Amino acid sequence: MPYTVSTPVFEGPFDLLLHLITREQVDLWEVSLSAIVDAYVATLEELRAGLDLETATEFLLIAAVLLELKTRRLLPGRDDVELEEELALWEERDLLLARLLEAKTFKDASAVMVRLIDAAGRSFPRVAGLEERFAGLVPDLLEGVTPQRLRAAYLRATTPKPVPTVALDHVAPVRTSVAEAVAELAERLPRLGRASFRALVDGLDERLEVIVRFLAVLELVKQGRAEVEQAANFAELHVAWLTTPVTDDGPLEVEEYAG
Amino acid sequence: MAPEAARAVEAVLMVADGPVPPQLLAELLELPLAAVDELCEALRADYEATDRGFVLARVAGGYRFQSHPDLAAYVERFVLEGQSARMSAAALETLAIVAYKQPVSRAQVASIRGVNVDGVLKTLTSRGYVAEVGRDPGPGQAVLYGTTPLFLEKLGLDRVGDLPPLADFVPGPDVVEALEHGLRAGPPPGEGAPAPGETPTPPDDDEHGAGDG
Amino acid sequence: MAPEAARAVEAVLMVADGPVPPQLLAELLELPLAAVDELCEALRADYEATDRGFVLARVAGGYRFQSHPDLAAYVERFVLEGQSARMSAAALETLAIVAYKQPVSRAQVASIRGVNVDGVLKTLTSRGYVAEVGRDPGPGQAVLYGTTPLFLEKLGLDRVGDLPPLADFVPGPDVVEALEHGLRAGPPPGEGAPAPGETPTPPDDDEHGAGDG
Repeated sequence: MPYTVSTPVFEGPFDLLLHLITREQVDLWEVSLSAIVDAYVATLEELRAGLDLETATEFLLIAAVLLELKTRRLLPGRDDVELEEELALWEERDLLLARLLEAKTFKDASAVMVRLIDAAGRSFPRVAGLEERFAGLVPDLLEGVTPQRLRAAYLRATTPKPVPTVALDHVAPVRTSVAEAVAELAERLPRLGRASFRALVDGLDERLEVIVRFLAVLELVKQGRAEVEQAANFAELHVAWLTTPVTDDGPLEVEEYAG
Repeated sequence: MAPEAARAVEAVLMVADGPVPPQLLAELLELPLAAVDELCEALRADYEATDRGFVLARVAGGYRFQSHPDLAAYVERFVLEGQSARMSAAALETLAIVAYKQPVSRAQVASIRGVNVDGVLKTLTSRGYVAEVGRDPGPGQAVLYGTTPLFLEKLGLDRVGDLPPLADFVPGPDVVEALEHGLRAGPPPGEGAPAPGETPTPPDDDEHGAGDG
Repeated sequence: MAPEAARAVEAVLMVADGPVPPQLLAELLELPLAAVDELCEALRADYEATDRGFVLARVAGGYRFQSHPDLAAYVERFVLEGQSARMSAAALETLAIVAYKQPVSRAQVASIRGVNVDGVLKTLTSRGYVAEVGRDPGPGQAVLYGTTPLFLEKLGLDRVGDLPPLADFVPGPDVVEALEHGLRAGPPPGEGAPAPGETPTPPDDDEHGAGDG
């Protein structure tokens, strides 16, 4: 089986978009939506031939959102835009962002799994089994085994077995809006003062909820209402409520994420 | 002198051909489960302290002896069949989604990855890391996938719950900021024209990632 | 701390499934034969002094770990209570896969069962029900397994082709369950009735054991 590590081959639209956005990380504030959109569309053009319908659709959907965002950015003001249209676009964008973050989350989880696999692969199990002197004790395994029983065992082995469900999380998507999460945090954080992000998402087992909560924290940071500290990669993330907002732009509201 | 029970654990694990569940050890030794776990932990620590070439590990729901990881070079030369090939990034990401979201349907995995995952799931199934574990009770009765004990052995885990919590992988603020910023519609601070010639490095291969694995 | 060479001997003997000739150890460790024997003797004395539940024995021209003779009672219990019950569900499924899919590689069996089958296959081989029947012509040249004449004899079959045909469809778990029950309690409707007296009431056949081994 050809197991190639495909670094520059984009596995899908998220892969590509993540790559395009994060490669600019060195110069965060220079990231240009225009450049991203252009690069995205250019790559899409090149990939076109080799895509299956499902994947191509995903690519196109994202391209559409990106293009719309780009168009919007080119407009001088927003007054002439229908509010509803505007809100719908934000929603699209938030959803795209959430899906990107989810894809990235599993990408990073898989990197840790590789480390686990590599570590486990360095140990080899003992499989020696019984010493001959005990062999006589083993009851004849085929005692009472009929061809029918063997057939049943084969069917059992090849039939999906309901395994004990691992209750890590459940499937039903919970669509908490970022605005709601911001409101909740703005209510909780002043009381806590400072809290780990882990504590803030305690009890949330749906990734999307965690991601939405994260976006809300980010929103608060942007508004100068909270501060985020992280000692190192993978270190615990702490969120601190700022009693005196760094910037004072009036009542707490969620402009970017309205909807 | 080592207590009889600890010696008995050593003897039994020595003739076992797979991980021995602690419940079975408890039954054989007529000890409570907690005592068995304590015994095994003491043995594990003992081997570590005396710098043995093997370890007592808890894998896939049982205890077993295995070679010490830092002696892999010697054992690899001895073990006949080569280690399985490395998995592709697509296969690993798919495996991660199945591991954390199980039981999960193919469509759910595909929606997270944004690509068709039929081929990758088939590969993972044929390698025994993933199996059909049931059917969605809803309409359509989609096949649901989950990980197998072989997956646990492959990762050296006792149970799926021992995977690092997914929350640990939620991207850090820098990444979120970058993504968020990249998709911002309003004019960014210091908006400049994109640098000329900023065409992306095209992937050097066709998109066949969706189907391989 | 234990020297690297002694630890390497421990690691190799731990994963070996039979006695390892000292010549092979000498080769792996790049040491003279006499040094290997010295190392092994030192390890043996060490285990004896620290009262381990296992011994390093010299058997059939090689070294191997085995359970301490004075703990035989526990090992016997393990064989009779644990091992046999555990083995038979796991072993039966493995045997069934080999029987129906032969010639089949270890990896193929593992992928169907979703567990590591090295130990179980070894047991089946040592019982003479299964044997190596060839090598996969493809890369890797995996060993292929098949059933033996002893297996046919035990099942009262003339040849492998006389195994009951598998249904064209794969029945759901409920059907298999019913089938299992039927085989236990008596012939289910529509199933070929087993000969009287042949109706097994397998003491050891538990479908819960399917996942381990």
